[in-house]
Amino acid sequence: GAFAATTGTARAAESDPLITEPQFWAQGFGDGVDATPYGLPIEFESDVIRRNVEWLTADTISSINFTPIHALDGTITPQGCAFERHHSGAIELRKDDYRLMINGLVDKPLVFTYDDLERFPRENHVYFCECAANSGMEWAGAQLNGAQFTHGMIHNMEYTGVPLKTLLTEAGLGAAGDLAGKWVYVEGADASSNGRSIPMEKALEDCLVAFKANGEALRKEHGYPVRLVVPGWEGNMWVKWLRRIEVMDAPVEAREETSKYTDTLADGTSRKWTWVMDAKSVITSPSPQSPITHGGGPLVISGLAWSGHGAITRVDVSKDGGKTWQTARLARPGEKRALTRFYLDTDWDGQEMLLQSRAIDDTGYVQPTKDQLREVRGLNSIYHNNGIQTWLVNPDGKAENVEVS
Amino acid sequence: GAFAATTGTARAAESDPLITEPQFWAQGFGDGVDATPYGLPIEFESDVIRRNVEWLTADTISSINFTPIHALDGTITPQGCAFERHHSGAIELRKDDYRLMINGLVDKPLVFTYDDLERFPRENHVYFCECAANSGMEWAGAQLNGAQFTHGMIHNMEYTGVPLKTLLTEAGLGAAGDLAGKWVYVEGADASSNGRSIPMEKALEDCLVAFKANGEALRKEHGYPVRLVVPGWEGNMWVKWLRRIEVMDAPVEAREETSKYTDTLADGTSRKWTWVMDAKSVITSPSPQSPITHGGGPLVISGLAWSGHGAITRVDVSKDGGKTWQTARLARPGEKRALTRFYLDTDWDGQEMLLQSRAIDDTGYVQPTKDQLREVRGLNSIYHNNGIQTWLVNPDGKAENVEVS
Amino acid sequence: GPLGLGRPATPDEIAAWDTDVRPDGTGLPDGEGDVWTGEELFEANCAVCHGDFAEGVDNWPQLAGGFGTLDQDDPVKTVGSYWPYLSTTWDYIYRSMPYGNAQSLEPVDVYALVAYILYSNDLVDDDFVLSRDNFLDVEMPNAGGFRVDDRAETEYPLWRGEPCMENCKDAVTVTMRAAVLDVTPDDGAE
Amino acid sequence: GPLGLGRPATPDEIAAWDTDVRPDGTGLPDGEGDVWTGEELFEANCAVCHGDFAEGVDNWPQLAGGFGTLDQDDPVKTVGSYWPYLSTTWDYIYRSMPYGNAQSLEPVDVYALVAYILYSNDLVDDDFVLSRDNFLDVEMPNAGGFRVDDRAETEYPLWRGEPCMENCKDAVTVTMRAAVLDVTPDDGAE
Ligand code: HEC
Ligand code: HEC
Ligand SMILES: [Ca+2]
Ligand SMILES: [Ca+2]
Ligand SMILES: [Ca+2]
Ligand SMILES: [Ca+2]
Ligand SMILES: [Ca+2]
Ligand SMILES: [Ca+2]
Ligand SMILES: [Co+2]
Ligand SMILES: [Co+2]
Repeated sequence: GAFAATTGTARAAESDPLITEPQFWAQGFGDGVDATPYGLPIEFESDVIRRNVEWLTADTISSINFTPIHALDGTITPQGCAFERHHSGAIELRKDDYRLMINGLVDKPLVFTYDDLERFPRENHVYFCECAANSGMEWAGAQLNGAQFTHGMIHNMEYTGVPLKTLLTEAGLGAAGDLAGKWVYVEGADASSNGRSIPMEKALEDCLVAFKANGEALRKEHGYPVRLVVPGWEGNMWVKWLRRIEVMDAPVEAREETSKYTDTLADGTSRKWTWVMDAKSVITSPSPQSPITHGGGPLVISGLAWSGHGAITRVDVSKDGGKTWQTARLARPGEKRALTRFYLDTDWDGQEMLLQSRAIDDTGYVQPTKDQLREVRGLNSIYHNNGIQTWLVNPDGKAENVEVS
Repeated sequence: GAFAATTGTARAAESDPLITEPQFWAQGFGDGVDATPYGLPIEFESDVIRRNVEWLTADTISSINFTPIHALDGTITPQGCAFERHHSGAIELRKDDYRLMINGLVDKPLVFTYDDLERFPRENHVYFCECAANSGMEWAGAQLNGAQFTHGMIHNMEYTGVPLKTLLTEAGLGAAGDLAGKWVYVEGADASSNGRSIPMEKALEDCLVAFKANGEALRKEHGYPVRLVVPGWEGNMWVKWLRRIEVMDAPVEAREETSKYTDTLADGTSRKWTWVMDAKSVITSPSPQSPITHGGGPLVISGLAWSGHGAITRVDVSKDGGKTWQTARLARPGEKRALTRFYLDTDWDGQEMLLQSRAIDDTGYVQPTKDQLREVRGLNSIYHNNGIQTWLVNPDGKAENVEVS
Repeated sequence: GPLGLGRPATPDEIAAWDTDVRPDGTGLPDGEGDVWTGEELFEANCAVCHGDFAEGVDNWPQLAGGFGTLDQDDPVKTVGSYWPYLSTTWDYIYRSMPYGNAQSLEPVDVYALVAYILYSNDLVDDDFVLSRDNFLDVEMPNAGGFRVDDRAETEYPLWRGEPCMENCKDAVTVTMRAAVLDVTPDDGAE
Repeated sequence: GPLGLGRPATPDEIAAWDTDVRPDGTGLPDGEGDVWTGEELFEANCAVCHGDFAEGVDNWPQLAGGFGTLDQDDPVKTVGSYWPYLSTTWDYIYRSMPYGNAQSLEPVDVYALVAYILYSNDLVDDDFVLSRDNFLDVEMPNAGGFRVDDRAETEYPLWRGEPCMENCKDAVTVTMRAAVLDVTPDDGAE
């Protein structure tokens, strides 16, 4: 596993043959520039992949997999390992076969081809996309042993696309009259057709009809050729293979916004329209899949923080399960509705640690503990578990997903 | 080719069967979440790949390929299609086999394992990396017919790594005495071992010993597991598979800084130590590989601008070969030594255009014309051709690499 | 529009894609379907996953029952026990089911299937015939069970405020461990 | 160091990797090599690419000749015509050649090969023996041909200043077209 492969061995006082003896890679040829017209990660990184959890769903077609966040750094998520959530599998839809309809309360119902979309003024933005069910398996307590599984339903990409507002304006919103209380319903071209209702205010604020991510075309599994980007709001609303946009005077209350993506409280009543992803963070390393292999001494604690409300302004880290906290270093100032990387450069005494991180955003929201959330919501909410995560790090450097008092 | 594949066909007044008839992707299953643990672009994007130009080099081992910038948007370059330049091929070097030596005028010569590097405080930065030979085939005139070939020796990634300064400080710079006039020599672990000398001032300013790019491990072809990042300076200095750093009181004047990467002027004398990449820009679409397929009307002109001196503050676009200019829209404010995406949202009258772009950076440097450069340097400089590029766009939307009076 | 891009959608095109059905019945097409027709259709097309009585097979969704469980551990959320609007069932089946051959049912089939699922949930009698006319008469038991997101009132004030940095707790003990549960895929964890 | 990371490099390790040779001869190891030994080595290990007389084969680098071409069209840049320091030849051959089996030559081989390449360039006689002692005596013809980057003085002032936006030229004509040349790989362009 990754453990063995990253363990250095050059501690000896005698000379290291890797240095004193000529190595074949320092003498012979490597691959030429025609070897990989489109490249993949090197074979030694073959464990840095999306993983699914078989017992979570009845099959892999309507299912989820997880970004290997424990092995990533920085903030951009490569498309190749960015988590997937499908309700009827990732479909193959050619640009030539792509059509986007805008209808409903618009002046002129329109159909766009893919090429049409590329003729509208474009924008570029980096946003995180988090599934509302991220960490959902942890409501009843520590369950999955790895940041990939507890927090990996998230990715962060630079999108290029056309503001939804621009397309709505092209169809004309005059017919909608007073825009207060109006809705935009969006649905996909796949067989699940995953429809969601979005309040007009959000649709006009920052939603993006995106066709590129991290510079290149969206991947098949992320909605090629066109997906909706709904910054800061739950991933289910980021409709993939976007095929229709309808302006309405009420929400559809589709299956994905009634049966699913509603949050049941302890008394059996449920919250609906819980769209925003509250501020959250997780330490990605050390973590169960990314143990400390070097013993005591200098240690970089690294993690991610994000908020659907705005920018991360501060992240605190605790090594003792929340008794005391230190403010971590943000790699770059938090950006609105995008992942922020934090680091705590510390000196490990080799003793047990109970690692936690706590995100704070520019609305003053402080990431709560899991118990604080449970106090309000009970154990059955499924979605929106943004409670503080704890990793128990043993003196041998191994880490485990635990909960603390 | 990409041309046919992106041409929309839904202009007819009658109903489109792609909408009125159920399509198989709207009924059956797509791929499940176990299909691609690490994904690749969809098959329809198979032309968005690195390409090499066979006649440029004797073989593909010491050679170059080109980023398909004509097909990308935004600013991040996916690693999979980011250009490669090797002098002895892309080697396979395990993290376990990786060693980094710091020696020379340091207090204590040190050897680091890969794991050691991950224990130093890290930084994240987005930087462009441009080969000094980018556009080098165009000195004598318009030659290669595509932005990928004329300007594709560039990529732009979010790097995670340890400042070179931190590692030098760990070895101790006391022994170097006065740091003015001191140099840092860096070399790689591959068979070419590509050594370059970097002035101490730059080494301490912003050089990064990087191990991740765009969130994940560097790809083999970009120096896995560790490369040097020398922001704003020519790509040849960004030593891959970095194995040794020596502090010196003079430059090595190695082959890559004497025989190569020196710029010969018309009188036969040459410039050396031409490290900074001056401000430059190119329109990526429309361009020869990315023609206009939709006829007259709304047209997005899209391109990239960058400067090794600092941030791009403005880009102008001309449609008439430089007679008149309009200031383009920057997708996001220019970042220091990183690619900036610009757009000109325009209305095409369907007539011939001579498209040009002109970058301006925060030092006030204005990208010159090719003729202005030739006036100073002649035709034999090979490197650092940052002259203004012209695309001739015909009424049929096809574009060609040309030069104008 | 301002840029003149796109082309007008034809009525046929809109009819083909604009199939959403809303809580007030907007979008329901003509037609009707009875419980027994629904049962036959369900057995043929749905029961392999959802069970003959919509009780669910293995890990596939259960569509009936679960009444009274919403405030219990592991609530059973079905069309009967949880879904607030009947329109959602109609809309979802018409657009997404049967799984593997979606968007293949006729409106009359969907009326019948919805009638059968209501019957499986003891919400209608076996002679029930569903149509646009009586659609809103069906009472959904959990219709009143939802409230609009109130985190801004019920939670945010609680979490805001200067967070504690020192002496935040007296003691910390581990109360639960994922390793004990051992449900993590093996390749993923060390 | 401040963090105590890494371990001391041993003298053997430094010796193994610290092989760079600088213009003043710093880094040159013991040993010597003569032109005729060099010729034999060159024929056996180098000539297949660089030619028997270092004149280059096909697209592989030419190492000799090219004198007087630096101010001509397509200058021929060789060790003789272009390289300012002899140290670079030593350093590069020792670290990077022969291509495909680099870092395999002994210092004495490199002395001999460099002597032969100098001879091929008519820079030394056929009885020449290269060693650390006479290394700096070899005069490299283009040693004075380089100046440090002067763009800041010779170019930047020219390009700076408010750029022209209107009526910047009277007429524009196309002076050169890539399609005429037709050297672009086919797959890449439409
Ligand atoms: C091959 C298995 C399969 C068949 C056959 C099938 N379904 Fe489903 N059904 C599913 C799956 C899987 C889901 C959940 C899909 C998802 O979550 O994306 C589902 C969901 C549903 C739901 C929503 C359940 C909920 O709680 O949200 C309804 C209602 C439904 N199916 C009805 C039907 C009907 C009616 C038929 C037949 C016409 C049918 N299904 C055929 C597998 C099947
Ligand atoms: C299989 C082909 C091959 C063989 C054999 C070979 N070389 Fe080379 N040589 C090359 C290539 C290719 C380059 C340029 C490499 C690059 O640019 O990265 C080169 C570059 C050089 C250069 C620098 C040329 C310049 O203008 O920068 C020298 C000097 C040289 N070789 C000497 C030698 C000697 C001495 C030997 C034998 C000991 C040798 N070569 C064997 C292919 C070869
Ligand atoms: Ca291999
Ligand atoms: Ca296929
Ligand atoms: Ca509708
Ligand atoms: Ca309860
Ligand atoms: Ca040295
Ligand atoms: Ca001349
Ligand atoms: Co929600
Ligand atoms: Co240069």
